[in-house]
Amino acid sequence: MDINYILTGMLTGFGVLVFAFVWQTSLSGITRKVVGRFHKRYGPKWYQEFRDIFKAMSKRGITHGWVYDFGVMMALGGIMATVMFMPVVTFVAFGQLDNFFIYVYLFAVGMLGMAMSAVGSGNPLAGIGVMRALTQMVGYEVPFMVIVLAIIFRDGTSSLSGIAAIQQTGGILTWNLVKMPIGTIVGFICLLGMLGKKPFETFIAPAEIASGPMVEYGGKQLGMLMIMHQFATFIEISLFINLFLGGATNIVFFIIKYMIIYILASLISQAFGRFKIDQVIKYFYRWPIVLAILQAGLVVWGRIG
Amino acid sequence: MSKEIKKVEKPEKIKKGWDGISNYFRANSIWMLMYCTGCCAIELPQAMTSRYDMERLGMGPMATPRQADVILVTGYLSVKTLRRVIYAYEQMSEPKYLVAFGPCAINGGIYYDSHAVIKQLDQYLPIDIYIAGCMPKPEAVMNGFKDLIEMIKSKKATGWRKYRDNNAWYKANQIHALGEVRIKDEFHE
Amino acid sequence: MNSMNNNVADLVKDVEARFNVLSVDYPKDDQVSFDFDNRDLHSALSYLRSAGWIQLSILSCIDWIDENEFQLVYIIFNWENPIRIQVRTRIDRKEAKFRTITSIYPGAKYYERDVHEFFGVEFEGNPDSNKQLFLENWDDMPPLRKDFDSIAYSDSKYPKREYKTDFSKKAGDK
Amino acid sequence: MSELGGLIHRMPITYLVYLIAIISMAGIPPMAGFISKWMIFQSMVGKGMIFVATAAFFGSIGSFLYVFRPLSAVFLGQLSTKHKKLKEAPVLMIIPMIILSLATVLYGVVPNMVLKIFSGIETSIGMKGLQLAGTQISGTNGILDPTIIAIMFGFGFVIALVLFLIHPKSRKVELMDTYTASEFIWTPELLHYASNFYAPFERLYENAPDTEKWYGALIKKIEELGQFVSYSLFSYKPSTIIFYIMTMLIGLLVWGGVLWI
Repeated sequence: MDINYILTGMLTGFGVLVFAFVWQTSLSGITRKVVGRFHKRYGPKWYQEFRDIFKAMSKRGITHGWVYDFGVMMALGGIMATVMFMPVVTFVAFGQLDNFFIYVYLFAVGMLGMAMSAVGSGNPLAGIGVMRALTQMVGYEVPFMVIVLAIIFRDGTSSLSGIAAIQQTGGILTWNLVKMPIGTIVGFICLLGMLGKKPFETFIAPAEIASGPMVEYGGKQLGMLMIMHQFATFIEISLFINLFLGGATNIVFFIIKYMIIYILASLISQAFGRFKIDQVIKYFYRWPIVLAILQAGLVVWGRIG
Repeated sequence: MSKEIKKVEKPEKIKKGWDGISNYFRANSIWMLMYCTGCCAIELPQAMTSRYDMERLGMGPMATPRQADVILVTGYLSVKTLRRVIYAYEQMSEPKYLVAFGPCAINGGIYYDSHAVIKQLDQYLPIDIYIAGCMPKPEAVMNGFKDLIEMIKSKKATGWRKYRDNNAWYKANQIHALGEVRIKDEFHE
Repeated sequence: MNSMNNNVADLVKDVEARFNVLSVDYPKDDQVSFDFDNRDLHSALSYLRSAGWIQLSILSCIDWIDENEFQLVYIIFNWENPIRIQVRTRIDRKEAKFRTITSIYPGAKYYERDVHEFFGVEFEGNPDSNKQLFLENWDDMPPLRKDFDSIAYSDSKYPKREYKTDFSKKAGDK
Repeated sequence: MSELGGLIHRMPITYLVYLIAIISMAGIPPMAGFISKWMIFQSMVGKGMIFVATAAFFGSIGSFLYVFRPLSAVFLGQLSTKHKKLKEAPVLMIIPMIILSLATVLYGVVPNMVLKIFSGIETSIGMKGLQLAGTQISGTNGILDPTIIAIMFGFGFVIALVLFLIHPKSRKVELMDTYTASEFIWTPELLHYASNFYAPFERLYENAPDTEKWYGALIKKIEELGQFVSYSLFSYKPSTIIFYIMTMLIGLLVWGGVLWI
């Protein structure tokens, strides 16, 4: 645990952070344009997301006390730490230390920070929004973790870059997409749940609970939470790529895979209305869990895939 | 009309530097508060959907005043709605803008003689831009938003500074017309 | 449609047989209106309610200022028989008092409160008939009375700046 | 729990201690709970025990849910007027709380201090000890370095703090000035969301068979049995008590084999 190992790790982590922010924000701008074309209209400029974020940061917001600000900083800090661990192509902050469970539970620090500061703002709508986000998290987390259990059991290593490396050995045939198709489907459904895209958007429902936890945010807190949302999306999608699509040998493949997955998720969300929170839970506890356990059974006992 | 509180006509000098850059961002990404107060609000969906597409200008609807930049007073304002508009306006984060649709905000429009409709919104809230038309068509609405963007870029959209500097004057007018802004009665305890 | 007409006809005969109806009127083909005296309005209403007109659609009030009277109009509605009945009565305008009908139509509680707020009619027996309902912080006489001058109220309460430039002139000539 | 609310403004230290406790209980990285959870998950995933793992994953996220509910119902949200004059817990109670939460944080960041003792115990009784290298713990299929995680979390927090400080200061607004669709609400209790917090969950299994009534009936049966026994056997005359003691003694002696030899 010597110092320059940590410092180089931090530097690469910071590089991943900047890449994640720039790439994900511009991609979500492009996706807003694609969705615009979906509605037969032009849609904003591709750098509109940047302008939104910097505009929000430049405004003078309000604060409801120290827990309101501390929670936002804890949320952004936790999510940034998770992004810094993320292996992007060959840049990995800490070689074998990027354990899968770090992503899930360091992500939970971000969620806890945001939940704490949202409810700390004293607005009941935020409380309801946070409750919905947590119930949905229980919904999509369990099947996803069972599928990852299957992958880790088969590959013998829970380090994300290790899993990606194993999938890259034999070109496309060794991708988990090919070896475990059911697992990838369940992973994609849980990815939609994680992203909070349209069918599973109950916790930021603008019509019912006035954008849920984000009710009381304005000014720089809102800007920081928008940055956090971009980082969270980056984590979830690159997690999906590393687990199921075999990571990426060079940056171009990574970008192409990332784009396909994100735009596919956005277009699927355009075709759906918003589920009620009861439907979300019932949905996640019916098919995804059954398929996940089936897939895990195949891998662990049946040794297939 | 409260005579003794003088209205400060010339707002203090706006500091340079950060404001220049942030004005570019503020101009190109205006979030509109989803609070349709009067009848002109029916023109907004047309401005949002495919033919006129407000999102091209970087504008989009936002659910709460905390997140919104511009509040649209669309059409006539009854006394009770004015209380709620003032409360929402004060909850917005600065810098905030206010756009008034139609003649009703200028001189009460066709409801000039009603006991419940205020005549001139300018007495109670600082207005940055008026959009003409008794229910302005979507072209007029888009033109108005374009002008608002120009005003923000050239630092002329300083309604919120006027409200902050002459708060006493505005408050006095509000109390004169509304009795009290925050109601506490059988339905609001 | 003819079943409608004789249906209305025997309804009118039936009501006229029971109560002394001051006048009958047919504002629309499916509506009939009866004018009653103050005293037997309640019995008429309770009879009609038992006859099937179970829903009080609205209670409104008309201000006949020159005859110095208020006219209360109860519109009741029947789910089976599509005839709407207006039951009208006139009360004095000076001390406008009338007995409440919440015992017959409980829903009338808020209508009476509304009529009180906008016309100033007192309804004995309705505990909160004098409470304020829609108008917040109202400090003047009931606004829908004919002798209420709304322009004067509006000018006094909601100030309006006089515009210096005269917009009627053309833009060109100064 | 639903009468409380907003106690963070009166008891901030208790709030911080509770926050550290629930982070550790939910097994979230900077705290000690995460280390034990990580090790359990490592071994569980290594052996591929699917059903136990599903229950464990559900349990871990579920624990995050049910520890968050008291946090939001009791400490956050609106402070009702009758709690305005509450004071912080007495100093004597705060000191142990702080010591324990500092211990949680310390063992979350540098767990090897205590894990060395455990692996020593394991090797002493012949089990394979934990592989500890410096600050790293290596489980069956992965290596965890909690110190680096804590450092990175601190690094992220510092970046967020810098972002927070360089931008314009935000205006302090008291708690009741929240977005209520611009309606005027005066009583804090109306704005506090605490009762039946996870309603969707309860609705999920509301028409499942109600086991409470069944257990209630069972308990009543046991009580009746108890009363029956005490009524029939224990009549409080001294003679019957002496009689029972004698029979018990004889029984013991017979069972002990003393009497009949």
